Amino acid sequence: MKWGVVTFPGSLDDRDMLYALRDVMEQDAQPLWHKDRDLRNVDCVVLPGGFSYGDYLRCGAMARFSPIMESVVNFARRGGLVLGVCNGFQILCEAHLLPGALTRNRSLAFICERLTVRVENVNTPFTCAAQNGELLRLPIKHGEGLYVAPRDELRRMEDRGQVLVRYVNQHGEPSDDANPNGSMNSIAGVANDRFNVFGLMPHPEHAVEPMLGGDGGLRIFRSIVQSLA
Amino acid sequence: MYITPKRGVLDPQGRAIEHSLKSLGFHNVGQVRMGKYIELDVAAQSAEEAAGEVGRMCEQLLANSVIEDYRLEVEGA
Amino acid sequence: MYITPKRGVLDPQGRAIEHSLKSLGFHNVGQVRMGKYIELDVAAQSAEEAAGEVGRMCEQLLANSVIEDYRLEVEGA
Amino acid sequence: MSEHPAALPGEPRVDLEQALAHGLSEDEFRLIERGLGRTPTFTELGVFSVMWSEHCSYKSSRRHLAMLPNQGSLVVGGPGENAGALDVGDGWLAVFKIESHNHPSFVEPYPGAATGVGGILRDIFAMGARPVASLNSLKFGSFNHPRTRYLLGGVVGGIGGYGNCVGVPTVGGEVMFDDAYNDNILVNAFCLGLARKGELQSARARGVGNPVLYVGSATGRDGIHGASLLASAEFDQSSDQKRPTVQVGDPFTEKLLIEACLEAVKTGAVAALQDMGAAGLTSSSSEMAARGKLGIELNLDRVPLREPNLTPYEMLLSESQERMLIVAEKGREAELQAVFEKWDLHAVVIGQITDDGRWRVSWRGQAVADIPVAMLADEAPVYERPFAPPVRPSARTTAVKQRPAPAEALRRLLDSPNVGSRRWVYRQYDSIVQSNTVIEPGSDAAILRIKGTRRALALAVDSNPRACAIDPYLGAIAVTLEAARNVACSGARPIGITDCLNYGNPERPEIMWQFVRGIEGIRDAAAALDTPVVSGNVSFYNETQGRAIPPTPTLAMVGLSADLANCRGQFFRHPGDLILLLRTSNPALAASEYAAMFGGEGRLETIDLQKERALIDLLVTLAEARLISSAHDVSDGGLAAAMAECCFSPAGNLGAAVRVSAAGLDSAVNLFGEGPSTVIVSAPPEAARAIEHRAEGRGLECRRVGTVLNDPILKIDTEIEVDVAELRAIYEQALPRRIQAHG
Ligand SMILES: Nc1ncnc2c1ncn2[C@@H]1O[C@H](COP(=O)(O)OP(=O)(O)O)[C@@H](O)[C@H]1O
Ligand SMILES: [Mg+2]
Repeated sequence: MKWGVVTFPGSLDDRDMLYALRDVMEQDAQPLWHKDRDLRNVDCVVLPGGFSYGDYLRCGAMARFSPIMESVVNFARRGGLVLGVCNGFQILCEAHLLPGALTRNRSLAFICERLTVRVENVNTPFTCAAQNGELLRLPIKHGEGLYVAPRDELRRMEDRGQVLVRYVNQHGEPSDDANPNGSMNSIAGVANDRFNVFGLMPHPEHAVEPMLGGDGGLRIFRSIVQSLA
Repeated sequence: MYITPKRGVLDPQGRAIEHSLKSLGFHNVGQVRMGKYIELDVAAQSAEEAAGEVGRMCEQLLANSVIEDYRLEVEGA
Repeated sequence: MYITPKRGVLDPQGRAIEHSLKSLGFHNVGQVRMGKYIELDVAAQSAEEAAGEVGRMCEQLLANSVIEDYRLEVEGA
Repeated sequence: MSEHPAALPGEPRVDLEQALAHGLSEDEFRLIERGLGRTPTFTELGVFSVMWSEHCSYKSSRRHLAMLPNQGSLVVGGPGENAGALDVGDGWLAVFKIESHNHPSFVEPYPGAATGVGGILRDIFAMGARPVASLNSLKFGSFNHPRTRYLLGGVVGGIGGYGNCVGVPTVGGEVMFDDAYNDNILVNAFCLGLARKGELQSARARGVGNPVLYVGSATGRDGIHGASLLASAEFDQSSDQKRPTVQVGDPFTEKLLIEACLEAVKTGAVAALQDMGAAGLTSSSSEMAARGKLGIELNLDRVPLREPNLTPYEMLLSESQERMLIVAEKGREAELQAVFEKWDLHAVVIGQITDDGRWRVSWRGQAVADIPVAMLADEAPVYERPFAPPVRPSARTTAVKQRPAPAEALRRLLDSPNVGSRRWVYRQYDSIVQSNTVIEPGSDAAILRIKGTRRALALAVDSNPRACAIDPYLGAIAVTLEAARNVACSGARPIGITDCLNYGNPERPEIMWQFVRGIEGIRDAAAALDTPVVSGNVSFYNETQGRAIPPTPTLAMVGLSADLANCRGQFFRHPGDLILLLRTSNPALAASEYAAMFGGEGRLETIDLQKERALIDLLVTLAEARLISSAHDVSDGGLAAAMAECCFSPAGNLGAAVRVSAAGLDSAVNLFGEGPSTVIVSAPPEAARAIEHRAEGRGLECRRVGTVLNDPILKIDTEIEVDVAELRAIYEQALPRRIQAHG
């Protein structure tokens, strides 16, 4: 399969994503540039973390309008796989490819730390290599990761299993203490209702080598590979 | 133009400000809400035209309707 | 209350928004400045008293006089 | 353009009074007149006043800085360029520097600290190196001071706000709180970058006729060195509009600038590259020309402006952020402009390199400055300021208060804002972006791998103002050694230093004496360790109302490990491991946190540099032989606090049972004293003999003192037996509980 990683002005984890995919996962992955429209026949588009356009208005608000996003939206409508991490998640929400929005952490501070998420639904291309309820150690690093969605929408999402990962404590249960940013329902990542677009705040690309704090992120990349095999 | 968090959406910044003000001794403050204020010049024939234009900017870019409300004010130049 | 960057102080937010609007095809926008908008309830006898109180809040906490200007508007309730 | 520059309409008259108002002395003003053979114009006067300021010219410190050793087999570039560079093997160079942003951060903590980070990054990528790690050293007043929380929040927010947004991980630093910094905080920012060998970019202009490109943000009236000018009524005629303003950072633009500059350097079309730091356009252009012994010509009409109607004076002195100057290879400017356009940045030809050794500036068809380059960049007066020890040494001896029992003292120390966990701070920093951070903040030193190799770099930054206040010479040695030990405990060999020297007013002989003694200390320690000082920064005038900060040299040490797998953190790892103590001399209560809290006397032990060197060597060898599981340097809070820290493993609490009492050594001194050097090592029992053997071979004391326990209990001698979870809770809460204390 082929991966494409988009670089927006202000993307930061684009190089790390390429490193994780190419050097660790030994995948065919190539950079995509925000001013281009050509997705180069990739099978999965990744929107990486960072501060696109400085995130000066709202996170992800401006990136959504870059030329490449037009192609990404069409690609997603045709069922193509799109993964958004951190700022990428924010962009996907702004582009209405995912429901809800991400707002300022309830502590108002940027938070960088490793924590645990629980996989909530393994019947998706992004989680099929994981066990149901599996706990993954992943790092977060963001200032605006508080997930919100209208109540009724949220209920529908929960019913359909669109919440793919949730912040949990050491016993594997969601709790206020284990919720780093105040997200509704401890949501760490959600998929759209067709399950071909997935956004999450934790960074799987920063959890691919035991030496660098663990490899829980491999589950997600392997799922994608497996689903396309 | 004023962009404010929708009612019902958590406004941690507003809450933090309220808290700080109270601890500074301003006991008569009630709820604080914090939003954005954007000032821009638009070349337009009329106030209506300008408002329409800015409305479109808000819908498209400046405000996110999931979490924010907006309100416009136009001043002639 | 409106808090805006002082004239002459770099306003990267405003600049970025301007840039985005233009690239969205809003060619008639001029300079954009972005600031904060804070809405708060104050229990006070009169509009003057409320304004005075909020002015003090601005000086002490809400605005940073080195880089920001502020402006108040009072509405009776 | 051969005519002399003339006064511009409306410009103030230039005379001695005006020169004094610009902070120049009478002698300096006469020197300028003599050098030019005429009276400078107002614009030129402004230019001289910044270029000859202490900040730009190092006029008080230059002579003494020459004492610092800056040569070594790994040194590739040193003082003179924007940052120092060391060869770290496998074709890589480490480029690093530290710089102060004290005053701006005190006035405006968020933008002040943020622009400090931005500035040091530009020094690094100006060398063609990609910035890969930031560290910082912060000094605040005590929590009793009303502004401390505000300053702490603003500074940490600013460092994170900028660093997180440019994608350079902040991997370490230090924070201290002390009354001595109530009115003058310190914010020192360090950055390290990596460049390929042979691709180091110079800031030395070359090629007569080569075009000069201005790249990055547009110029505004930021930070124009105004204080003195505001006093000039004439200048202030158009009032508000001309007020010098605080610099605000724009990290998004900086990120684009990093990518664009590194891409530009790769084209080979860049002859010289320099950041516009203090005195922006003026210093960057004149320094580049001076290094190349050439001249330069600038046309201000082409400078991108953020607001209309800037005067030449303002354009030349503006300190707007996120700007760089490039000397391009003739004919290749379009190639460079295309790169900057790709990143949506300005890139404008504003001048060219000349052969006449003059710095010439024109505006609206008129000459506004014409000065010999050398006069600006190299010929600022150099002062031999008088120095003398103070009549009465300023040792801060505090009366001994009621001393708590050891277990209670340990709890109180772990609760001290100077000992407790720094997590509240570093949690706000992205420490993992770029995928190189092997040891994250929270251990003695940060470890970064160099991708594609087995190599790793260790980074630590340290200072010890309390020791420096008692003895500026021994204190500076202690600081250098501590930084080296922190690196060596992590398993890397210390290879180079950058230093930030924060002192008071150098015109006072006792301050100058502190400064000179500090440099002598660093010199002697650096020589003993074989670690050259390849870059640095001096910050004088850190005083308010005649009260100077304690002498605060801040040292950043870079270490190198040939094999990442040898690197270690400070935390115990395996229950059953033996715990050993390596010691070069007895600790002392002088300058300790214990003495600051409970009183104590004030003399530092002398330091045996050969022994200290032997300890560093031993630590590196032990790591290379993979004999040890962990190593932790004893510093703030002494041995007991360090032992507790070893138990606070990120993977979960462990315990320890040790007997550390030593004959003839008071137990409080032993448990809570500080000073070179004690290191706590843990190792599998079967390695103990080999460790002792190597220590003996170097004449170092090595004692088996106990074992690592699975049970989270800390037992020290018969005096301390406490639950590690309790200690850890105290340690973790030390900062948060104070910060939250008042909203
Ligand atoms: N300002 C800071 N920024 C980032 N990390 C910090 C900062 N201050 C301290 N740290 C980290 O916290 C840990 C403890 O710091 P410190 O007590 O000064 O260490 P030591 O005494 O071993 O030199 C170190 O890992 C250090 O890098
Ligand atoms: Mg240490």
